[in-house]
Amino acid sequence: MLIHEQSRPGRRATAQAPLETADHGDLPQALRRKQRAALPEVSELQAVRHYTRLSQQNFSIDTHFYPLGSCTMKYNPRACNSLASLPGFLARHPAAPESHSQGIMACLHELQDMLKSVTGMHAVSLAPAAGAQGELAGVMMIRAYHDARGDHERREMLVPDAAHGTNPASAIMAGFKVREVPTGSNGDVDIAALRDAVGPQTAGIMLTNPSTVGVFDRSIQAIAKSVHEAGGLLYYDGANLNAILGKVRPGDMGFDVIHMNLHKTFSTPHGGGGPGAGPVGVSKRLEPYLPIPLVTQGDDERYHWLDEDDRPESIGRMTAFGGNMGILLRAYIYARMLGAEGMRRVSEFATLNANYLQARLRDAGFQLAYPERRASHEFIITLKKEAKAFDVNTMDFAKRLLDYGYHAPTTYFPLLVPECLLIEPTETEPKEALDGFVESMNKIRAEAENDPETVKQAPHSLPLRRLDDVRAARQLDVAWKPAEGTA
Amino acid sequence: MLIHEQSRPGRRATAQAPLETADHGDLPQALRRKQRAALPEVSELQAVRHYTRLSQQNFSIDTHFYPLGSCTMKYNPRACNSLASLPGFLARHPAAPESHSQGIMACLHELQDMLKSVTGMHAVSLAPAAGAQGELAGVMMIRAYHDARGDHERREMLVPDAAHGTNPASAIMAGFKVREVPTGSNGDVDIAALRDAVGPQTAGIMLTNPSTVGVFDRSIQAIAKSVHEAGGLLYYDGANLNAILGKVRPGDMGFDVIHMNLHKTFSTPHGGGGPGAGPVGVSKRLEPYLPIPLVTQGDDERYHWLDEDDRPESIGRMTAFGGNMGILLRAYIYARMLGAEGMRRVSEFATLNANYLQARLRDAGFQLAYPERRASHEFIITLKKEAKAFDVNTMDFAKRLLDYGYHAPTTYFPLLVPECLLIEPTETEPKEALDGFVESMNKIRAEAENDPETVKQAPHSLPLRRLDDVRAARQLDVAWKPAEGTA
Amino acid sequence: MPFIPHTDEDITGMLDVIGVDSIDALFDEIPKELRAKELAGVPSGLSEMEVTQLLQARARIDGEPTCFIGAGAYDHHIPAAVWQITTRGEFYSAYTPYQAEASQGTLQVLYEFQSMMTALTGLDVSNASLYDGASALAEAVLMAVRANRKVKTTRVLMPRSVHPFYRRTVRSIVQHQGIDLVEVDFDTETGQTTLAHCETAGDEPFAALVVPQPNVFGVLEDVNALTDWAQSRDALVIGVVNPVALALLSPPGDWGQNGADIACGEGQPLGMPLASGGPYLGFLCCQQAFIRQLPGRIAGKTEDVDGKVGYTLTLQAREQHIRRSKATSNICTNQGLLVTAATVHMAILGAEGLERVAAACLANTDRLAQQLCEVPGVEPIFEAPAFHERALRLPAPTEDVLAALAEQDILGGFDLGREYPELGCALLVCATERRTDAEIAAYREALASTLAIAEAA
Amino acid sequence: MPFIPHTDEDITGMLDVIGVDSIDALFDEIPKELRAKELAGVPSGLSEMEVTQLLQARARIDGEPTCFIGAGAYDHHIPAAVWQITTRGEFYSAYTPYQAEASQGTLQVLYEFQSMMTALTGLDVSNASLYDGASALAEAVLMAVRANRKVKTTRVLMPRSVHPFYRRTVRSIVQHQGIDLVEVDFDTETGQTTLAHCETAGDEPFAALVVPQPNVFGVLEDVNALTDWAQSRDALVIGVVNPVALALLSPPGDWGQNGADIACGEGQPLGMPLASGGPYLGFLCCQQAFIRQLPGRIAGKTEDVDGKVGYTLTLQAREQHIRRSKATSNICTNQGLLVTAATVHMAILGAEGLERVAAACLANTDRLAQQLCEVPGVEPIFEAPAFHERALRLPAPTEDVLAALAEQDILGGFDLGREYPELGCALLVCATERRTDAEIAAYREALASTLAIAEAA
Repeated sequence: MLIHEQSRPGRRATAQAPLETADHGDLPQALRRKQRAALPEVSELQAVRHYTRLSQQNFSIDTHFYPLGSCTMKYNPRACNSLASLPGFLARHPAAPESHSQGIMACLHELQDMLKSVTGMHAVSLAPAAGAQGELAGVMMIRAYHDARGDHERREMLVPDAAHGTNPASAIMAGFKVREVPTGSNGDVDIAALRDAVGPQTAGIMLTNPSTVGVFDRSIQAIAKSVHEAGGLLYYDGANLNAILGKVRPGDMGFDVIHMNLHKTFSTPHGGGGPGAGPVGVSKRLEPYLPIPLVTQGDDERYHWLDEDDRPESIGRMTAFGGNMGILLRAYIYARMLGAEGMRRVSEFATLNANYLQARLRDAGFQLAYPERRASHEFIITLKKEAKAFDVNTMDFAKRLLDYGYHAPTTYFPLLVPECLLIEPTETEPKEALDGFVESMNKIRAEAENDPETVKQAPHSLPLRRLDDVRAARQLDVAWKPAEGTA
Repeated sequence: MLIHEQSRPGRRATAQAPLETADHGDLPQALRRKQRAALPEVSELQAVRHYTRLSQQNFSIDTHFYPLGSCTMKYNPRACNSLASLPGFLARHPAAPESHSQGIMACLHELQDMLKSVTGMHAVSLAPAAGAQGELAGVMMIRAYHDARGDHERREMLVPDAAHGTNPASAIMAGFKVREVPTGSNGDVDIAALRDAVGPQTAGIMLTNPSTVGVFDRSIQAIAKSVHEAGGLLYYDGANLNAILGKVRPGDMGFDVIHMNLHKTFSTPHGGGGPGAGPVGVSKRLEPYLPIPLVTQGDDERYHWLDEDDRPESIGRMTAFGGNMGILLRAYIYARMLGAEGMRRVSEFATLNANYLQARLRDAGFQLAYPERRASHEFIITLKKEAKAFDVNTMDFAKRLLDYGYHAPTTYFPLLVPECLLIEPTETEPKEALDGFVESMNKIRAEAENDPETVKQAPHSLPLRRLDDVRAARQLDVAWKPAEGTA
Repeated sequence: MPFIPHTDEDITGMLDVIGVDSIDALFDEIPKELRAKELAGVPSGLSEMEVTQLLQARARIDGEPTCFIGAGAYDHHIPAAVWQITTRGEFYSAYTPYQAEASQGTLQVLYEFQSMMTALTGLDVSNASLYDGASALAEAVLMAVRANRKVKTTRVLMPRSVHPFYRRTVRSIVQHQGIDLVEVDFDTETGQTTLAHCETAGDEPFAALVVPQPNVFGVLEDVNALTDWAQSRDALVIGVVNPVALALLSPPGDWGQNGADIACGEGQPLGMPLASGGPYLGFLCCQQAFIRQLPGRIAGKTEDVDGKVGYTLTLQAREQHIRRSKATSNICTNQGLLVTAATVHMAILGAEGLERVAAACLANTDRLAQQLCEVPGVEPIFEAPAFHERALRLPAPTEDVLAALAEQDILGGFDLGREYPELGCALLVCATERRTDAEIAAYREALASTLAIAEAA
Repeated sequence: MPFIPHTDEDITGMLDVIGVDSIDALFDEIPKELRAKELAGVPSGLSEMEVTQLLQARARIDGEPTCFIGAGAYDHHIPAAVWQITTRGEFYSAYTPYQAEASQGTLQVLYEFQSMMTALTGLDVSNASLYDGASALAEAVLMAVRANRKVKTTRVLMPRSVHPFYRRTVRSIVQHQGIDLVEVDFDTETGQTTLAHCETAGDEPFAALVVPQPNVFGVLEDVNALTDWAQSRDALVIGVVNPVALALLSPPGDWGQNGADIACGEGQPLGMPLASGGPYLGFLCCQQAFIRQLPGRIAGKTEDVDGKVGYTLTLQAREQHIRRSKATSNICTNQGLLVTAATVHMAILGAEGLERVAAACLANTDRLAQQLCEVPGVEPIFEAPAFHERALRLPAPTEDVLAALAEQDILGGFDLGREYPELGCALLVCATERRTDAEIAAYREALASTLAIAEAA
């Protein structure tokens, strides 16, 4: 039941608003609202009960193993939440003067430094509000760089076919044309095709390494050389940074720009789909273009903002107030708890868990997409065989996993592998969770063989059975409306 | 699965302890622990996941209508929790000097004053840690009073047969003998029997009014007169204070002592069975005996503690540090949000809800225990008729209610009404919750008639079906133990 | 090992199954010369206790100043229940609801949020949020250019009375889409964007007019006239609105004859702490006709195979993960956690509660402006009716005055003069419902003494 | 109406069903003359915002002093997860698990808590908590007198080295049960309760000996000798223990030849904030033989009709709601919410984590005592090994020194001299794992200058 359906006209059991309505008689009639908005009218208890019960209908890291490939669903330390919520941090206005901002600016400055160190980049801006905005900032800086050199013909951005959809979409937002580069059968970029693709029109290439097919591209140095020699720049999509944290640095691989998804690698809350934070790091030649604001430390040891005036070549401001500070704080706290040694452990154990799970599934007879490769922090299995044999597809497997108490891995991505599951266990899951997942996959395959309808009609144990996506799109209903004449 | 069963030797994924073990080599060997305690060894994620999922197996006010008679399960405002958890309050050591305690002492002093006002008593102590401890303190003060007067023969405490079990148990703890007084068929105390019972041996009487049978004892003035004339004192069990808050005051009814259950009337968290807080209020003649500490305000407007030295006749200290301050703060915050007008509304709407629910159930054909009486904030129905006709008892009804998403009312209490449900909806529930409850009761009765096994085997929709209490008591297992030779 | 559960036995057993000797061997496909040596800029790990002590100290040193700054972020009371519910693990640690059956909590919250935003804005549909108000305006501009079928142009009229940070953000984001942002000036007497100012943009067609309500000065624009004027010229109207103000003000759907086409804004006043500027949430609503041009996630109602009502992400064909380079936007995430907070916030306050908050802000800011203008040399800059901000002219440089006030732990407002030099020493002040009479009086006193000293100097 | 959901329509409809005209009519059985007029001492209601401002101000005025007081309540680090989980509505707003099937969350937590407490104390069984450590000791005394079948006496030996607040609480609670509490002195050189002191209680039998470990001075008692001595005289042994100390110290179940019979103590160090003294939790454990004399709630394992494992309250026949005047105690509630916190706390820290905390407290207090004793005139009072408290002798009145330190926002310790005049100017200090080297150094410096001034005066 919707909260709106629990509403009764005139109900208001709240202590949360001022006890009386102040006079606002001076507001011109023509600009006033004629009728109250049809917001729900419920008591505080009703609201608390409704949303508490709703929350229980979610799978989440705090309740379930959630091996959603490419999303790095690892434990979000509770300390990050409580410390970022200290009253002093919550109450600070974004336009507060530097005199009243030294505490948070110290955190931000140290975070910039840590991110520089761990990515091997020259400078970092924390401004982008999410990964996709970080991507946009990144490709905009590439464009700004070429434009500043008068190199206006470089309008083509190379993107591997396995890339996240945000990559081409961001490139388009920055005014580039997108050219796809194929992935070889071994999972690495097809280097020959790449060499054919580069040229004077090449602005750069957007890469994830390890890639979205779950392997580390061994020819990264050759790729970098090829693109750089053609005059292009290398963009690093930080989606998979968790796989190499502290082990390999994008800057050392030759990348010129990187964005990071703090809600992945730095374990800030996923929150049902956000907020994210997408800091960008750059090599020295791109530093002037970083989005503002930035934090710098003066000779007096005090922190200062750098804004439009200080950075006239900046690509500018990505949000009104310069970024998702509360998320940056959480990432900072997490990074401080990890330390250098902890960061390295992240990638080591994420990789151990992925390779173990890959080996167990392979041994159980599931087909790996890249059987001869090491898994990075994630890997792909393809259910092509099962789909053919039992007429049960990947989505059916995914839905049936829910019945067994596991969130499904990412399905049907990357697009180039048919009937695929992209599986990322992350470093915070114990071995028992991985073993339980394998056991469930085995059971589901047995069911697919012996009782396919059970799998095809899954889930069975959740509050709802399988939902009709087609109906949702055809009979669009995206907002509750009051019955005619009531609101 | 127990958290212990998820433990693996050597697992420790925590940032919560010091990163190294400090030297403690000076501890004498003979006094040292030989083997580590068999506490679970799990990661932070495992602990968070385990207890988050466990929590979801509870009914609670935040998730369900919970009409548990005599327990006043009303909404616990979330502001009380967050404000009582402000760092300044949480960090204060109980032995901190008054110079660093004025903030909380101001709250406690005002709470004492508000409780005095709302109960009509002369003085209040916040010291008792729970209702039962408040009862003990109350009867101990009665004893101290008689003893101070040299009236050592008054060793008998009158207790109605409908009283909470804590009443006779507390009286025994204070060294009294207990004499039961019967309840008349109209729900009021049998006044003739009371008159027979009082005498020079009478220390006092422990009463709840409205009583546990859900009615206001109309002869309270006669009772008070009778007991007082016999030289006894009147003790008010505050369990049902919610029913009369701001409408009638125990002090005005003639009571000499009262305890209050703040987790009932003042909506502090029930917490799965505690903590409570059980302040006591007294008439002037009992003031010297109040448990310490108390808060007083000096001429300098500053607050001071009164302890053993200031109150030499006090019955003493009930806990090491003088009470459940965090709970008292929550009650204070709630009381300030209610204000005088809000307190009166509490009893008005608690009574409205109870009488409405009583009328609806009566109209639906359920038998009221006291059909001619107004309900207070609670009332009793007896399922004697249904039990006989369908061989389905009150506990079966209670368990089946769980399937319908309602916590069961109190069953089989008070003891004097057979097959009874004591139903207390509280003022914070909307009419729809009450209507839904009636509908479910009707359905269950129909099931009892047509399909009694469904009711007798309920619940069906919860994670577990009906639990075997007898087995729990016969094959006692009250703690997990490591397998031999492992811990 | 903080956050990592592996025992030595686990590690050995797992390596055995994989068939390697060490964890390091799992990185053997990475060229040796690329392997990182050490992370010089990253200190050693701290325990939770140590990091707690550090952060408590950091949070403390910035003091607890009294805030009279608004300018796009507002210090409202947030009911305690809002974040206690929002930070429940099941909301906090869930991801995008790709598996609808396992995410009904989040999905229903999104649907309810969309419903509430359409109720507040008076428009038909809402998305499930964007990053913030400024980036939402950028998306609204792009959307309007795509959606306007009547005129094919990339010109968009952007009044200067729109918050300068918003205008800059829009410029950053749309700069490579060939959008021509045409600035429209405001009347320096009233602070309003008049039709006359709009007309100066010339006769060429334009795709959309942006209409802020209230505008950055707190001043109320004549939204009805602006809407009708723009629509009469075949342009779309994009309202930029404050959701709390909408409890009192005419919603974009009611503007002019036909209502605005698109509305966007900053959701922060709906239950988000100031938190130095984020995370907040941008909202974006529109008329039904434009739904397929709406960027961002959208939750829709549907049924399961038994006909039970449920919710799912819908119209995903617009999005980047399906449509890639042809998507309506590159945006991937929404601000799910903030949407949850906003939804609980609105449910608890209801329309009447929001109205009371809005009225209290209005009254407090009126009182603040009145009292500050009693200080010699301080005067209101604009005449037109306003919501909960006021632009004041000072007799001394704003920057100096603000610095002097800050030393007394008063954040006196937003320095308007930096952005609008033509206004001289201009200060934008705001007093939400949280500001008490005593705080307002203290501000007045501090301002008076500060200016007296300035004059004496 | 805060917290009350009734609309006017609801009220009218409900009164109709009841058949009365007004809510007031529902109180018609109450004699008119008893009806309350007004609540003079209760001010008008405040909004949540107003009460927030009030409480924030109240919480602020008491400052943020550095705490070196222990004396029964300890300033430990509490993992952030502990209270975020504990305050989840399903734990926070549930009641006593009377309906076991609808309360498995709470019941399993109680069972796990009991399991953890038996592991820490080395005893067979634990109840599900009592109010606090002091009242738990009172219940332990009553229980021991009931449970001792070998000697029928109500004499209980109570060392003066037991916390004075505990001894007073015991006296308050048991005073009318005819219990004879016999005080036993301590050795003023070592701070220990020796057998010789015990012997002074005379040859008459006694039901139990109370053994604190560590005792109120932080000093470690020779628990093995005391246990064997008491049991050789047919008395039971009641250990009063600190649960964090038990991570390093021999558990009561291991004391002497046969182990203590009963152990109790204060659970506050297991995840409860100082919070001015409560709510905390008392724990009470015992050997299997005494389980039926154990007061308070107990959760037990059982099965449902399908054989699935579940938990339920058990042995309720001991309790007041069944047994009424013959119950083992009048206690009704336990401290469920605090049990939840303690259980999560122990699960997160584990035995090794607790051990590290204990060792850090020990080391910090050692360092603190050492540094303070470098101040002229300050010296340790006792020689025996100690846990995380130290008794120091000062060259000036403790009360004055503490007041002077408090002015510098240092809470210097607990004034022992008030309770033990024979110790002179005595101060009990404690430094938990949270106290930093800098804080300890600052204390030393403040103490030195305070004493220098005192001497000069």
